[in-house]
Amino acid sequence: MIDPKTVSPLDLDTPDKTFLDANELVINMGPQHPATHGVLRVILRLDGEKVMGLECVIGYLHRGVEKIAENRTYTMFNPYVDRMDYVAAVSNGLGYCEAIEKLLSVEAPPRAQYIRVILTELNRMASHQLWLGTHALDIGAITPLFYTFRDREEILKIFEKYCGARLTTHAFRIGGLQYEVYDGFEKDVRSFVKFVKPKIDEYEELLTTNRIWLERTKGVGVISGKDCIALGVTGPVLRASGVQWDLRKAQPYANYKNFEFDIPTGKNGDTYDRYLVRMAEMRQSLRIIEQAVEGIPEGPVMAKVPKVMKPPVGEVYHSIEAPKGELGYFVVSDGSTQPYRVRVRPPSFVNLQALDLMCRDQLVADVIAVIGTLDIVLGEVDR
Amino acid sequence: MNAIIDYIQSYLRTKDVTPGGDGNIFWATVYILLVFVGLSVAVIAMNWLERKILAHMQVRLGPMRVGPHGLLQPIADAIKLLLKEDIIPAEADALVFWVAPFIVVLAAFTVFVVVPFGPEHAITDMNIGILFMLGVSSLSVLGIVTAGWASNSHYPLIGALRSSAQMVSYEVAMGLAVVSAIMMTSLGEKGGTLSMIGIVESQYQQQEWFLFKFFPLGVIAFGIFAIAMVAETNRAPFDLPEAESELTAGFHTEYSGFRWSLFFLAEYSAMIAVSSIAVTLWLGGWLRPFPNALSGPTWELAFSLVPGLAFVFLAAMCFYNTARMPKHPLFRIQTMGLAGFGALLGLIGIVLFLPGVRERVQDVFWFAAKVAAFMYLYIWYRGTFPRYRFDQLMRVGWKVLLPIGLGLLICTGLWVMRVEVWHEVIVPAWLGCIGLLRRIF
Amino acid sequence: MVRKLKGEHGSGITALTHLGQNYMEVDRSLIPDLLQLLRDDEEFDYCVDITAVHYPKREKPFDVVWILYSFARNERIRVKTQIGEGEAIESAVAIWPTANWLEREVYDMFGIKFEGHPDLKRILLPDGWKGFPLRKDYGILQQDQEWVQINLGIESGQ
Amino acid sequence: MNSSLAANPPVATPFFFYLLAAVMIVGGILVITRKNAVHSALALITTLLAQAGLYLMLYAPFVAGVQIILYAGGIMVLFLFVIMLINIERTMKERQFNKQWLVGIVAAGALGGLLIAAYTTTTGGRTLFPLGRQSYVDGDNTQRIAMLLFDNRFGTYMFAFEIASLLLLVAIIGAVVMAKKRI
Repeated sequence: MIDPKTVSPLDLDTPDKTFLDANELVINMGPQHPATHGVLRVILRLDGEKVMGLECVIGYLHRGVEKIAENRTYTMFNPYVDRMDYVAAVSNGLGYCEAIEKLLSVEAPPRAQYIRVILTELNRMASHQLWLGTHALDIGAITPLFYTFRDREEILKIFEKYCGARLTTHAFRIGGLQYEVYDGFEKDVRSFVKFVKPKIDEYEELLTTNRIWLERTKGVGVISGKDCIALGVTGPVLRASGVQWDLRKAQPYANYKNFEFDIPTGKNGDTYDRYLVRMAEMRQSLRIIEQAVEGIPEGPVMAKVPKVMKPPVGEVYHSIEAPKGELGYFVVSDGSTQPYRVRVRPPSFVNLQALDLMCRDQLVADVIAVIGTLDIVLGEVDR
Repeated sequence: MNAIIDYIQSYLRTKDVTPGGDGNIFWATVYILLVFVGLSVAVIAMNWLERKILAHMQVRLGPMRVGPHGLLQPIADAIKLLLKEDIIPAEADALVFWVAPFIVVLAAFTVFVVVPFGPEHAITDMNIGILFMLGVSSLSVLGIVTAGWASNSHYPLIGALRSSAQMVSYEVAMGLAVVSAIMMTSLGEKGGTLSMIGIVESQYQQQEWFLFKFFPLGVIAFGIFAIAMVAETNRAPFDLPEAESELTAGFHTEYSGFRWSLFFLAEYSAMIAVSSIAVTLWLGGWLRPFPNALSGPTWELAFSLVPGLAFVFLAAMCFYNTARMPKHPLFRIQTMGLAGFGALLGLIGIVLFLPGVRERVQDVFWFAAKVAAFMYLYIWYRGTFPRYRFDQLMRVGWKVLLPIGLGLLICTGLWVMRVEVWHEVIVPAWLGCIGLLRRIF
Repeated sequence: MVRKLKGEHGSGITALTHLGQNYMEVDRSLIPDLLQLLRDDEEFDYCVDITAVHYPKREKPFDVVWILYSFARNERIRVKTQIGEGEAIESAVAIWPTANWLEREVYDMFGIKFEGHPDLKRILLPDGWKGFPLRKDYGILQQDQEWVQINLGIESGQ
Repeated sequence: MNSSLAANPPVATPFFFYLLAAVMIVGGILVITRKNAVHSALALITTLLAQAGLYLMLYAPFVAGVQIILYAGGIMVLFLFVIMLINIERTMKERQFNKQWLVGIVAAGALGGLLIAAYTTTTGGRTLFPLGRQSYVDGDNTQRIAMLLFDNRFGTYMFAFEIASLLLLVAIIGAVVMAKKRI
């Protein structure tokens, strides 16, 4: 860490190393920087423009979510998880609710499961759209941002109509859903799917074959599948490196086993492949939504759970495939109304660890592209 | 007193006063004022148009609140910028910090001294016109470098270094393209010339825009220039010095208020300046379309009516939008403003129809229309392209544009020397060169 | 699998299942070898998470938990061990590089030291912070007043 | 400005000459007296631009244009580049290179004397720089330069010209070799 206060005053006796025979330059990027997606601070060691190594300084957004959990009841903590990955709040809620349901040994009714899947996949879509817009903006294409935000707005409208909130939705409850869906929910979702399909082609038209986009993303931030596994990197980043692994298929939760979809993978593990994988994932999400909206069964949306939840003593680890990777909850219960310990396994936090490896020997401008392609949300990194 | 008035009247009546001619100080002064005012208006209009066009490309509306369809937005911005506190950072080198924006603006405006808006519409005509333009526009680098250095801050410094490296590199390719166009002038009646007016006249005499001359050499030269000029002016996709996601705002990060607006002014007038060079060298400058093929009084009349028609069309669009404004008391002033603006445009259009005016103005109109097309291209690039990385930018400049430019220069030279036998040789050889280059890079 | 491991290591391992999830409670002394073994022989090549739980009333107050996953077997397992206050435990960075930040976070929140960790320092909290917030004796409103006053120039962060 | 002296009597020549000359001298003095290297460079740019103005007054617009492009626009940018990479605060605190001021004054005085002598002395009725020989060939300044360089009738400067460009090439390669440790 470099603290500006500790920089020594001008020393005239030692030779000046800032010119010609300079080997290394240490620069500080962030925490207030337009391309760090929040308050990430990266300390770069440079040789000219080449990155020799970097160190992430995180924690600027630390709110002690895990500590809060120990001081709230199971139900009270539910809205807090939305504030971690705030662009994919629904996924966070799904993971938490399912973890507690497992601890309580209850299962949400099928109708609730279907609606959960629809909302979660819509949220994955929204998260990927936000990623695409900001990532393209970092690389200098300003227009996709507005296209994606226009279409994301439609998703947020559906969320708003369903639960009254757009971003931090608190959509799910332990044991199912609090509310039945509003009239016309299916119609809204169907028309959204119809609306957004050509829009994805539109994004691709702007970027996929754009020469500059290719030059900026191909071969940038390469990471192999082996390195991904060793570093615990999950989600689209892992899949773009050629590992066909998706928790929705590998260890199906909710009722994902009822739906047909593919796991898109890449080959080279570079920024371009990650872009393609996420674009394909958006299409797969639409496929799941289409199937789910056709098959919503009738029935209750809430399982029988006690008003005051006291799960039996024990512990459980439950993870889901969030838009950014494996989102896990490790919950320890001591039989009281409050969780004894909640550990969140945040995908962004673990994925961010790979930044150093991915940026080695790349140029400074690539660091920005790689931060963008990792798709981190600082709320989740710092919790 | 009477003598002076007589002198001025006789001066005004002289027909043979041409730009750069003897004793043309009066008209030069008039044109300096006209160009200065026109350029400021153009920059203001460009500001509004860029925001509007970009917004519509990006499914937004852009400025809508200040005046009808945001027409007064640039004026509001200008007032805001002038009233804003002008901050000079404590650690900055105050003198250099103060001087830098003036260097940039001075360079950007001085270029227009030799821009020919018409055969008689120019401040002056120099026999080294194009050289003067390239030279003076290269001086704006100095302002940018000193601005970045004087801010005494990291991002501006990196932005300034990037900017100057980029401008110096692309100037080379730009120069090569320009030289190939100058070579083409030697086939005109007067022989080779560096004068901006002479270059356009040469295109008229050769009955061909240099864009289509020696196909495909003219197109290639124009292509090189069109790429290099975007890099010269630090615009997307070569806007690395101002790369917002990397360097916040590049060399003018620390500037605010009036001084910042000078950079803004300079950037846009530099864009107009390089577009004028491109228009003059390859697109026939002030020449209307088909000046040779479609000549004769009927065609002359038809083409001279176009400027007026264009303004009337704009006025009609204004009235159409006036009719579409919401019928609500809150919008009354806006609606009236839009109608008034339409009326103003229509009035200009009608004035342009007048016989005395239309002949004099049509040159300027065609020149401005061609430049406007370039301005639209600039905005279009910004809406569609991501940004190049610095090494890629340098590679494009030095390894692609420069070799192509050199080859182009040789080919043009040979062609101009009337080595007609080579006609069958040069084109295949040239295409082969391009193929080879593409293979290598 | 567990039986095989048990055969090799004796009574240090207790295999358990709760709610369909396998975990084993392991003696502190077996830790680095067992983790190495799990990765090399049992193909648990993906370390999902490393965390800890604080039980202040116990003699050895900390549970350190490794959550592992095997791509080949599509299987999860949790390894738990108990360590005492002030005790250090071997780092798993050499086994799974991902352990780097995860262990730093455990150190940050619980004060458990990992031996052999390349750069064990606070990750989420500021470097000079005193106290380990996820311990049960750390109140939810508690903060390092001194740090806040010196570094933020305010009386209190609350 | 495209005809000869006689057809185009100069406008206010003495005034502009003294103005530009004064700017040059002041600029030159500033170059060597400023401690801040960037200020020196800016003063040097002013000097070079004033010099370009003097060329224009001599009806040598081409030389003036080249002066602006090459010196003011090209070389000075490189100067500024290098200056920026050096730690300015450091150079401001260092002593200036003025230990040899005595020798400097003597050399400058001798050079000045030589120049004055060269312009005033006549040998055999001929001055070293005779007046009235501006024009070897017809045509404007640009063409004249080209003719002088390439036409054999006027004694070719071609060889000297090429030698100069070769020297520059050598200098460029040398700079690359010196600056770059690994290529």
